[in-house]
Amino acid sequence: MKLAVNLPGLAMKNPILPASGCFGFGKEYGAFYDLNKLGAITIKAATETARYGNPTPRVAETSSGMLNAIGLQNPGVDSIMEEELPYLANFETPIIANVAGSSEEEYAFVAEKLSQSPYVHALELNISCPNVKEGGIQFGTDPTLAASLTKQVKAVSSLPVYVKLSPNTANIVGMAKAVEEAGADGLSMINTLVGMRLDLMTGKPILSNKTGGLSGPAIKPVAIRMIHEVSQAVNIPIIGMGGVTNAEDVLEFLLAGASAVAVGTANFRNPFVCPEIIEALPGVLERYGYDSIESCIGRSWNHVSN
Amino acid sequence: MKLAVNLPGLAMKNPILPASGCFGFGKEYGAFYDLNKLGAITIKAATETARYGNPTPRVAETSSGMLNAIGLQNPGVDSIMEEELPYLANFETPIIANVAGSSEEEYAFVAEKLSQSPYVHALELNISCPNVKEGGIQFGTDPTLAASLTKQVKAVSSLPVYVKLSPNTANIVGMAKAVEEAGADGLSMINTLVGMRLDLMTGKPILSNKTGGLSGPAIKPVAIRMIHEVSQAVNIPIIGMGGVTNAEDVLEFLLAGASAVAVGTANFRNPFVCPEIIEALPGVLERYGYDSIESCIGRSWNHVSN
Amino acid sequence: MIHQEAVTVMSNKQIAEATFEVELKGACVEAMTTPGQFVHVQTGGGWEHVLRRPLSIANVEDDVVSIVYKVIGQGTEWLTNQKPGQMINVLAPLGNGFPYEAIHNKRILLIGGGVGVPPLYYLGKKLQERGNEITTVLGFQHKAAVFYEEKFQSLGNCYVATNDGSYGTKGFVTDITKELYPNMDHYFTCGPTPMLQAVTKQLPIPGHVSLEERMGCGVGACFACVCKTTDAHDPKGYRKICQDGPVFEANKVVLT
Amino acid sequence: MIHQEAVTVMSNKQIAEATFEVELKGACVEAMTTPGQFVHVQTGGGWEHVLRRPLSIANVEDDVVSIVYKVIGQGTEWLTNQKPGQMINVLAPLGNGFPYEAIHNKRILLIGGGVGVPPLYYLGKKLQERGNEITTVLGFQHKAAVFYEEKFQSLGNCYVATNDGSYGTKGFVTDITKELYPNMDHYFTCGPTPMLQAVTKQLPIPGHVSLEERMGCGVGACFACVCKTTDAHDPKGYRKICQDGPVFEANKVVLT
Ligand SMILES: Cc1cc2nc3c(=O)[nH]c(=O)nc-3n(C[C@H](O)[C@H](O)[C@H](O)COP(=O)(O)OP(=O)(O)OC[C@H]3O[C@@H](n4cnc5c(N)ncnc54)[C@H](O)[C@@H]3O)c2cc1C
Ligand SMILES: Cc1cc2nc3c(=O)[nH]c(=O)nc-3n(C[C@H](O)[C@H](O)[C@H](O)COP(=O)(O)OP(=O)(O)OC[C@H]3O[C@@H](n4cnc5c(N)ncnc54)[C@H](O)[C@@H]3O)c2cc1C
Ligand SMILES: Cc1cc2nc3c(=O)[nH]c(=O)nc-3n(C[C@H](O)[C@H](O)[C@H](O)COP(=O)(O)O)c2cc1C
Ligand SMILES: Cc1cc2nc3c(=O)[nH]c(=O)nc-3n(C[C@H](O)[C@H](O)[C@H](O)COP(=O)(O)O)c2cc1C
Ligand code: FES
Ligand code: FES
Repeated sequence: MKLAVNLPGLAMKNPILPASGCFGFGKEYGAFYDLNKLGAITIKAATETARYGNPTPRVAETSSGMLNAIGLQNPGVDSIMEEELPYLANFETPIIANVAGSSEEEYAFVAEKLSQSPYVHALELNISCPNVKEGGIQFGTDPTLAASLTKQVKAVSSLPVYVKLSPNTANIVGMAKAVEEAGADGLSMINTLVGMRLDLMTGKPILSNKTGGLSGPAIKPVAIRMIHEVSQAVNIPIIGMGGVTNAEDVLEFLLAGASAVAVGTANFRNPFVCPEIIEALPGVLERYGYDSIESCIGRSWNHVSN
Repeated sequence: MKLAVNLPGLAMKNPILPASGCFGFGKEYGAFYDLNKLGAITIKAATETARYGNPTPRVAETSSGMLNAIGLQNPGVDSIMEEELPYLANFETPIIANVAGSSEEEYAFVAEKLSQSPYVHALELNISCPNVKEGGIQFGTDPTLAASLTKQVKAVSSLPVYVKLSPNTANIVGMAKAVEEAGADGLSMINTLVGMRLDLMTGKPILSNKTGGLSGPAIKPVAIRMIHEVSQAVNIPIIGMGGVTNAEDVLEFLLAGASAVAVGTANFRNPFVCPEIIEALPGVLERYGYDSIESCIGRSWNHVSN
Repeated sequence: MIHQEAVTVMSNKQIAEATFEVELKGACVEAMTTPGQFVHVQTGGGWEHVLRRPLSIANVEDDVVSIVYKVIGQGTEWLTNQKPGQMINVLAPLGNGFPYEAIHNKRILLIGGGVGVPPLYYLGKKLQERGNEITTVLGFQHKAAVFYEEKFQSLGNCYVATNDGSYGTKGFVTDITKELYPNMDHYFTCGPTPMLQAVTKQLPIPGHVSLEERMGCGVGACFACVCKTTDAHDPKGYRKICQDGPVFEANKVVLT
Repeated sequence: MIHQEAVTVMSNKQIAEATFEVELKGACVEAMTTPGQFVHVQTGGGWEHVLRRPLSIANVEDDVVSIVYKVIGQGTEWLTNQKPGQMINVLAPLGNGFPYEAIHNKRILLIGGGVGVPPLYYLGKKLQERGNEITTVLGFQHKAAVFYEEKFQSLGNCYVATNDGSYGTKGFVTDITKELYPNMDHYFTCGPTPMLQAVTKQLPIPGHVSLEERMGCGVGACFACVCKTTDAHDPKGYRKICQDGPVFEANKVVLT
């Protein structure tokens, strides 16, 4: 079974990659298994300078999901390039660097820097982080802002740019087309839905940031719907994500129209989830009558007589 | 423990009511328990004439949730008034009639008719049904359309009007304020998120309508977040809903800012869920130190030093 | 009267490929007098599975009901792990069931396919008690999937067809029923929709079909499970499979 | 080396109000040589609970680890239903643990509050083996919540405080430690944050605190569980409780 897929900048030996923010800079899960097994690795968001993020508590569990409000904690782009990326250079797995910021200038600054790293193969523009006061999601819910930001980043970056879309919108297709038009090489979707949980003891939100991003199996139907719609409307590939826990879920994302599939929250429950999915994938594809990744992509709407 | 709450048009002996579309016109669950136990009853959406709805399959399960695309099947407003409402007149429980349509005129027609029924105590404007081609959600994602519709309906209806909001929007507060300004007496929130599930065997969506509305515990954090935000921004009461399964969930909705709490999907897993919640509620309120429903409402942001 | 009850697993064993038979004991079994009715089974702990699973009554002996289920997805997978002594929450009995009470001394053809087979066994027993002559035709994909053949043989003649010919006649149930039906008065059938379509098309004698559809409530409140009626003058134009069915007179509802 | 393993429940019994002790047997227990480390426990079937629950190692005997847990929400509720013979998936051992190896022949004060008590027992055992003199002060809400008092008495003197005075001294652990600390060389404490704040403020002697925070991954990848360092010149300014902790030198991290 041929598992390889080729996306702009990413020659992936299989379509599975960890999602940004759920895999640190690789070291921790590298202690569990050989990171060469992965199709690619998305690292944690980088900003211009170090950020501490939000006060704790930063996570809360919900039914089949979780909320997080990490708030883009990271050591800053320079430190990431010096301290974190060299470890990942030990593997042949392509690296996607997640780019965040509070302003167009900050995004552009970080993107330009990361483009210069020999270890980074593609950028992922995080315009959908719901957990920071400035930037993040405001770019992700306004197509004009998103398109302008994409253009700016494309102008300064030599690497393919994937724009990571927010599901907190009434018109995901409009957003996707706007960033495609602005030059995006691919899309990542979906980021988290904005949610909240209250602590019944105190009556207040559990997260100190009050709201957080909802991820995990709870949001999978929203992700599948959005990818199904967007993949029919754009001509750039999609890295799909949102609630993936097993190889059957991966097939569902491929059928919906994703070309590669990222796993986030599931790493926390099962640190081996990515290699286990990769191992199970050929059998699952076979069981449902597919002989390659390509043959699945977009089958829910493509080449299928309805 | 005083469980009673008073909302426009609704003198409720407790804050618990079934959500529209999940309780038919009451008869089926009336076979399980005495409907007088309920704080109110929301009946299934009514349209001008009978509708068959979407082809089956109409439901699919997801992690801690389900998708539905019933498509507003109903016998039409006249038949509802003649055949269904008289049964409910046997109970002292106030009735909320859910109003749907494909055009402003249809909404107004149905609302005007239902206002004339002696058995109906309030209207719920369903501007958020994701499962019909025309009307429904398009009114629910455009504040101008929603406000205009609310005004029209208020003009022809003598009953309090609750507008049911869709969570498929980037700006729920804007929507809430628009309909409040247009004269809404209350809000119901949230309706379902748009989602999809694919059948791995066929590669196609399980639902014949392709997309469906996501309900159940999976969406509770989204509901809590939206109610928390909206209840601080408007001065009309909120009937909260989305994933409620027990009395603790009810308390969480009250703390978020809801004045009454509706139960939808949970009825399917446990037909006695409403009376069981009502019975458990005083104990749960007491355990967390509350001595009435009123004392909980909006406590997550009100009267709490942060 | 519909009951919600935590019933006790008495046994739960595999009887064919991916097919299990579970025996459940509880007070609500007393009400399960009508074959063709179903049990709406809560699966999973917590609320991860918000929907119940509809499964037919395959047999009743005293206060124990048997259910035969095929492992399809998460819910039936969970069921396989329930051991004797554990409790399962059921809502039952649901639906109308087969109208067998008034049928006496007739020649009856039972036609079942796959997991449509189980409810026909309880029906066959009830019909036999009423002096009817029972002939059964069962269709399965292949030999490993066959179950309950001997049980039906104890009621009368039983023919089996498998798609690949690995057991019994190669082909479909209709390859067998085409020879049998001229000597029959009435048929009852349950199975996959294509089979029901073929059967109802083939057989000119009176019959009843039992339908399947994805369900929400199971009790008639959510309108998830409707099917259209064939009669253009029917005032409603539809029926709820969970409440008005799952059994309908053949050719009165549209099979899709 | 962190292991993921399905370990076997040996026993699981209530030892105080809403408080249970579970014994788990598995190969990974061999690696649990450091008190203060924790076990990240998968709860629930399926994926309804996407997060594991961090629970401290309370004791190790051969290849059996004991964990004492208080029933708080869904996960710990689920744990109470796991019977001997059932398997539980754990990720362990996690965190740094208490630095006990180099401590010999000292006068040690252990201060535990509520479910912060368990890890101190395993620590006390290890410290006693190294010739240290152990004094323990435990704080609980009221009498019904008290556990492990005799276990600590077997290590040395053990004092108990309850908030309402229903057992031992009425008040807080600090009401007891204020008398004891002048004769102590080092303290180790684990419990609710207000207690840790009071203890670290009160005691001028060297000490270590074990912190709690809501966790995601438990292994340092998600940044859910950070705390700030007190040293303004610390290059990072923060520590991850799951990976760099949960044990820190007293006054080196900000308690919030
Ligand atoms: C009236 C009736 C009687 C039935 N009797 C039997 C029986 O006796 N034995 C048996 O093996 N099967 C029977 N079925 C089919 C059975 O309900 C499904 O196979 C089962 O629900 C699948 O559940 P799952 O959790 O394993 O599958 P999943 O795919 O994980 O289920 C997800 C959801 O889809 C629903 N679903 C999936 N497939 C079907 C289906 N074919 N029909 C209805 N709902 C489905 C489930 O109920 C659940 O809500 C019957 C169905 C109906 C409507
Ligand atoms: C390093 C460490 C060691 C711990 N050791 C013990 C111990 O030995 N015994 C014990 O009883 N408790 C201990 N706790 C607290 C324990 O983790 C929580 O009480 C438990 O996770 C609650 O889970 P639940 O499912 O019952 O509650 P729920 O509220 O349903 O849990 C929902 C989510 O919140 C998290 N959560 C809730 N309360 C806490 C809390 N106080 N701390 C961290 N996460 C929380 C859960 O882990 C879960 O992710 C420890 C916590 C940490 C961080
Ligand atoms: C703890 C946590 C941290 C995250 N951090 C980031 C981030 O830094 N940048 C980003 O683009 N997405 C981030 N995400 C979103 C994920 O990459 C992913 O889009 C989302 O969680 C949905 O996938 P999942 O359901 O598999 O987790 C984060 C998610 C979680 C749970
Ligand atoms: C099967 C089904 C049918 C529904 N039909 C309607 C409807 O007719 N009108 C409406 O306003 N909402 C309808 N809803 C939405 C519910 O009233 C409710 O807003 C939503 O399901 C969230 O609540 P829950 O998670 O408790 O189900 C329907 C929901 C379901 C599951
Ligand atoms: S399943 Fe709800 S009406 Fe049939
Ligand atoms: S819990 Fe993930 S970094 Fe500590």
